[in-house]
Amino acid sequence: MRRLIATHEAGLAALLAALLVAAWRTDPAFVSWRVQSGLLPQIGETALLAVPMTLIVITGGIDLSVGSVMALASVLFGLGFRSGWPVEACAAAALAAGLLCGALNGWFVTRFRVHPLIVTLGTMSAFRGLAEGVSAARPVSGFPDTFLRIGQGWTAVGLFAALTLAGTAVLARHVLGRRIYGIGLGESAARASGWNVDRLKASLYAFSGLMAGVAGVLFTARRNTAKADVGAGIELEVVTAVVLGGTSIFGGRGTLVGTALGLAVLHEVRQFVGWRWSNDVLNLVVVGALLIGAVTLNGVISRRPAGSVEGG
Amino acid sequence: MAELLRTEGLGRSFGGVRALDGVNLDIAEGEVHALCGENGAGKSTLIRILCGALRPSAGRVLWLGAPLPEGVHRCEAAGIAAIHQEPVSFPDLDAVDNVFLGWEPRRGPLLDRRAMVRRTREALRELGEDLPLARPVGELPMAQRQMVALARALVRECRLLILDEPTAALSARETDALFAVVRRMRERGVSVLYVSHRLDEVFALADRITVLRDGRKVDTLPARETDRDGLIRRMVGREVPEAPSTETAAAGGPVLRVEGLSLPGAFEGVSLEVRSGEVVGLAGLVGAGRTELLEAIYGLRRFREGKATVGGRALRPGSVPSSLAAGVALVPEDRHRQGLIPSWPVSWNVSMASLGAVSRLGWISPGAERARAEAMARLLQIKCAGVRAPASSLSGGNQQKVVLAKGLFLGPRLLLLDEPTRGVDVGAKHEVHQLVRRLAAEGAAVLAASSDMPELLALCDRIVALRGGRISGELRRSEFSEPALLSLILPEEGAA
Amino acid sequence: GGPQGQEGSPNGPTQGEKGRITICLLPKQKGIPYFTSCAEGAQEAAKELDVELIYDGPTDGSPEKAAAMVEKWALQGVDAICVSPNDPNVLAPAMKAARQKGVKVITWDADAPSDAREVFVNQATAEQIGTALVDTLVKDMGGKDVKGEVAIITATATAANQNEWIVHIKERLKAYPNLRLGSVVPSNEDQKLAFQAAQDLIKASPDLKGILAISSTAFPGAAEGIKQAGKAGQVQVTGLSTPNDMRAYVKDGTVKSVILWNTKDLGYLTVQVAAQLVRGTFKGTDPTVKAGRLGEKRVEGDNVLLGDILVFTKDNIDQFQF
Amino acid sequence: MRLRGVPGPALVLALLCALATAINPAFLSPRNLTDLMLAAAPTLIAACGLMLVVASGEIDISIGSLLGLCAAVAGTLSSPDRLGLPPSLAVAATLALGLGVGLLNGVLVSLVRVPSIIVTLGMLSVLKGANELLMGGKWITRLPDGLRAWGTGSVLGVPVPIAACAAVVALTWLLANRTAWGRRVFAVGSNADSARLAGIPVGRTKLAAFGLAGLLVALATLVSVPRLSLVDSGVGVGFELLVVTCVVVGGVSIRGGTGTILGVVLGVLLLSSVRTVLIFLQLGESSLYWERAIQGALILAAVMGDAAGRRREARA
Ligand SMILES: Nc1ncnc2c1ncn2[C@@H]1O[C@H](COP(=O)(O)OP(=O)(O)OP(=O)(O)O)[C@@H](O)[C@H]1O
Ligand SMILES: Nc1ncnc2c1ncn2[C@@H]1O[C@H](COP(=O)(O)OP(=O)(O)OP(=O)(O)O)[C@@H](O)[C@H]1O
Ligand SMILES: [Mg+2]
Ligand SMILES: [Mg+2]
Repeated sequence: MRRLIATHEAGLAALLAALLVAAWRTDPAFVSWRVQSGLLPQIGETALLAVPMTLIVITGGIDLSVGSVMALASVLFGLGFRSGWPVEACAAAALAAGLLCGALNGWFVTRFRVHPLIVTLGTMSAFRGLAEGVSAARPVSGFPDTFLRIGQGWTAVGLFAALTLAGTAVLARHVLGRRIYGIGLGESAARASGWNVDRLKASLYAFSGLMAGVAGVLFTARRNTAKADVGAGIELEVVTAVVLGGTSIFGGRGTLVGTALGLAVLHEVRQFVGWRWSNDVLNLVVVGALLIGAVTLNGVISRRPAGSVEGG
Repeated sequence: MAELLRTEGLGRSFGGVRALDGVNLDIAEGEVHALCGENGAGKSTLIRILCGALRPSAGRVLWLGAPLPEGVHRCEAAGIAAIHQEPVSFPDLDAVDNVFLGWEPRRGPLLDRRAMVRRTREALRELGEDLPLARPVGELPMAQRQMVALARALVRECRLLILDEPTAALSARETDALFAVVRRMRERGVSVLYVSHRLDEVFALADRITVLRDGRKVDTLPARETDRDGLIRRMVGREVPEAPSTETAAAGGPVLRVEGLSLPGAFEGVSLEVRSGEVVGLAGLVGAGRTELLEAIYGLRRFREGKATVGGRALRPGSVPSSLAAGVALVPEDRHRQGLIPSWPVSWNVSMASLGAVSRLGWISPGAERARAEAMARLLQIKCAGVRAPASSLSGGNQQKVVLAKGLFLGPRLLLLDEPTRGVDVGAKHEVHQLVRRLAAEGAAVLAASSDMPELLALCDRIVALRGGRISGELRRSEFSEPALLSLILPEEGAA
Repeated sequence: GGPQGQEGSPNGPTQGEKGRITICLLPKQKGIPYFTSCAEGAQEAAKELDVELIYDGPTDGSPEKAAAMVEKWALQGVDAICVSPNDPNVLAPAMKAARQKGVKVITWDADAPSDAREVFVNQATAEQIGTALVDTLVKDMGGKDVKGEVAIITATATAANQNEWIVHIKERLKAYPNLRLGSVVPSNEDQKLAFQAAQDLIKASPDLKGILAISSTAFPGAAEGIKQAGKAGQVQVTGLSTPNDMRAYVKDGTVKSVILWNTKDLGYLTVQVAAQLVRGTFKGTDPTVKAGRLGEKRVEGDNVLLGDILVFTKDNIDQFQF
Repeated sequence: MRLRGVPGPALVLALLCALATAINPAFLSPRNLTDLMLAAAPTLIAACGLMLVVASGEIDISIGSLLGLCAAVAGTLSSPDRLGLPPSLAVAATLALGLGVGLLNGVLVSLVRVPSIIVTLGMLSVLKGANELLMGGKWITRLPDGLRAWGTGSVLGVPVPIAACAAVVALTWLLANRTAWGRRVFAVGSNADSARLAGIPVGRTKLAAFGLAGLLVALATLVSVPRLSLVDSGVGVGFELLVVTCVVVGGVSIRGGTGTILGVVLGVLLLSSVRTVLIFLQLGESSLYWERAIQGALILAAVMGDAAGRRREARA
């Protein structure tokens, strides 16, 4: 099992390398530090959200509400700013809101035992609607430069790197990691082993909400605007990166290193297609085909033994 | 008698493991042929080949003299019906669908639903079972699910019925009904291939017995020509003492005290006590509420009324952590859902319930984990390709031992056992019993539910019987006898 | 395809021949006829001026993706970027950054803060549009004296442009005290929802006399809704759309007027202005700009003015093919 | 358990309708009810197909883009401004396209063994790209009458979309409950390993479910898009989320194995009447900003109500 995961990650790394070499052959400017570092912040929020999403997907769940939580956090930040709060207070309010939304997801999932896909499909509408409602869909901007600077640079990417390192250690060696995998593979067995499954799951959703709050604030800083349509559709992008990184959508399998590679491949492919062909339509096709292709190839290479449970 | 089926040099390996090796077997028309062997001997593998679910890597199967067609469907059409060790079961579908899926009777393009219901009801009646046909079978207790699976084989016109440990989840009454059915089928000329670790069943039913050991056939012999000891000798290759000579340790202070515990729909006003050093059995028919009582004590279910204390600490209803903290461990009934994570290594499974013992500040030490798992595997004689092999690659009985190891790992104060030796072979069963006794001798309290009456009688110091969710009586060791126990667990009118 | 400019061609902009300038034209949303017809005009100008034109934008109208494209073009070192910002606040930082890299940045179709661009190629202000919408609807409904309710079907609740128009629509409605603004319903850029919303609005309020369908998907949807409800002539609808997309409804009488400007000319003018800014033949401060076949165009402050808002009716619609 | 997905949505739907009728009696007018059904018909047709896919333990989220592509193909083939082929040909091509894409999804899922959420997530994006390329930045503004009849015509006095929807619902019920294949779909979703042991061809069963789902999306296109005369490239965006939401609110277990047509019908009716109800409540301008919040709250209420009810039932 271990070996299969490693195969997937090695495959992704090879794909990434091949891609960069091909890009360098056609247009060396693209692989230059100047361009790459200029483009990197664009994947920041997605990367940040991919960390909790990986953990949640490993437990067999999913959180589709992250984009909407981002919007709500962003809007609350903006409203606070408009009513004259200091930036720190606005940020605290936004993060608290994110945490609260995540906790609410966790509560619904564990208290009612409803599948997270359904819960977060509902809260995806509800949170975004809340953001639209409280802001009356009006954007707020004109934030101080000191705040905007947080968003321009590397905050999100740096935070992602730190979380990935810590998370990888936890998944590999810590009791929490063991439990995250175990819940994804057999929730009943996990419960019967005395694990507090509900508390761990609820914490992961809360963590996801918190990160969505952080992403909402960072996005607000990067784009100098707080509004209710922030993060629309980002949940699909995050899920794409996570499954591209080899995390099993049925739970129980996946790593954060894989997710990081998945994010890198997604980002570079998209940027390179945009760079070379300037065609957003082409990007749709390429990214979709990449997702199917990479996972298909992985499936063919690491063919599961016939008769094994497919999950679902 | 004419020959129905014969295998020639049948072999099958999984990776490096030789599960079957050059097995020659023949089954005659209208005989009950028993297949015996230790856990992992290759019985289930042989059966899966015979019903087309698995391809042999060597040898061939002849059906009425011609090669057996490939695929489950064709084998079924040829007249082979099988109940697997993990029986075919669609938990979300009702009993009728479960019985007929895969070979549904039709009227035109549509299902003949009326015929399906009628024939399901008939088959279940023949098995002496009356269960709600419209309920999803996942909501039924294990034993009833097993009966549905049996019905699935019965309603079919088959010439060979294969039963892989059909009674492992059944209690006395269902077992009797099943035997009656098997005998009736034999009279009709149907052959039966029967796998069981309960040797008394084998002698009660079988005409001939084939013994497998380590994937090879040891012998095929008429049941009349051997006895229990002879059979065991062939299976194990050594002598196994009859019943464990349990020297009842002096019971200490009470560990578990349950007062007036109730869970509506499962059990009512249950009060009992288990002392340190004592092994208490929990007897009852299917649905008597044994599993639910154990799960309630463990915290998997929230009891409504009453009180349960372990070592003086009151257990919080519905809280596993609170029970764990009090030193309770459970070996659950449904090993695939609750007991194991099949794709995980044996070592990870063994340490699942006690990660604290192999970690510091939450960081797991792989070395310590493996070492302790290896010690457990040796202790319980778990047959596996090392503790890093996934649990799913073990035979059914060995998987059960892994579940036991998991429960024993921490040395609990109170050990709750639910069908502890389901699918475990005689030799290993003896080991398990001794282990449980040793644990008790070291001061633990044990509460064990089992449908295997001889097991309860051999293992326990005291047996509490449940009938319809209420305690119907209690037997001390001096009062132990099968009739006495039966009269406590069977419905009152039937006990006469 | 022809009007799409250089998009899809394997010649990346950085491979452009030396001396030939590269202009990027960013619509709010790629793939909708309004911007496609702008791009046709832009392509015409690009050919005349021998510049390389890149026409690309987000297919879903997301301003974040648009900002990412501006950032990318700035890194590629193109000569000029013409932006139609779907959300000026989101695009402004990227546009400013591009200007700092020496790229000429102008806005067209919709404006951004003045420090984010050199000039704005202005077809009409939000106020002009809001006023024209209300005035035209009132005229179509039968004049000032008509009493009743007016509803709005907009794009999405968060659409920046539409929200600004709604402010001016409300402002202008004050001039007609007999009219009351009823519901404002989003159509989420889905024609079917606009269709359904129009029908629901008609049934829910017997007093409804007019609908302003202020997005290019909402307008035909609402028109079809009115038509199928059998209310053509009783409930009026107007909005902004290209003549091609609304011709059928204008001809069958469901819609009396369609409001727009000449989109081809808008694209043409934008590329003219951008190219001349790069070549230095036009400074943002000049009072006029020579714009090829359009002749001299007035510059007011830093706004290059296209001209008047057009109202297409049964009588004139066939003169416009875009 | 049997009534999973029915009580919650039914209750919320009844409350909504009562509220709308109390404030504005026109809500219950036959005309409005017909319009409601017309609006719900395409969603319900697609939801029937998706229900079977989900019951088989898989998911299909490519249906939004598939709807868009089907619309583009039907329009491109039949519009007098484009190819101008006979409408019947366009109809056949559209149905073939839907079936083909569905089968392609099915092959990737059941033969190549890629998880369906990934296949269809990728397909969502690929088909959307294909749609944009086919449309070429311009909309199709004229559809021939032969095609429009699918949306606006009627058979025996019943509008075509409603008739088609009723037929699909009835057939799906029959298929799901009274045919061997239908029961096998549920069996495969309930326990794929057991299904293999029972000799059920798991892959082929799923493949057929995907094919049927694709075909029904094409049918949904045919009865929805020609109701309007214009095909734009935004057709179908977000449709997949709507249909998935309807199906899960209607109690079809996302893990496979369970689901009832009645629940799905109620889920679709609930989700597709929310907007209309909000408009009838005449909340004025503010409803614009709160609409989505109310929708989300209603979805949660329906699902949680259902879950709470199920727990109470399980306890009893
Ligand atoms: N899918 C598999 N992969 C690897 N090894 C397997 C697999 N299935 C069976 N085996 C191995 O084959 C051997 C025989 O297993 P089998 O299940 O036939 O035993 P059994 O006689 O039925 O035992 P039990 O009484 O415990 O059910 C065991 O050693 C088991 O580990
Ligand atoms: N006749 C019956 N019909 C339907 N459900 C039943 C019936 N009897 C019991 N049940 C339910 O089946 C479940 C199983 O009961 P439980 O497992 O506690 O019994 P048990 O005594 O442990 O039997 P076993 O362990 O032998 O299966 C309970 O939820 C009970 O409500
Ligand atoms: Mg076996
Ligand atoms: Mg039990």
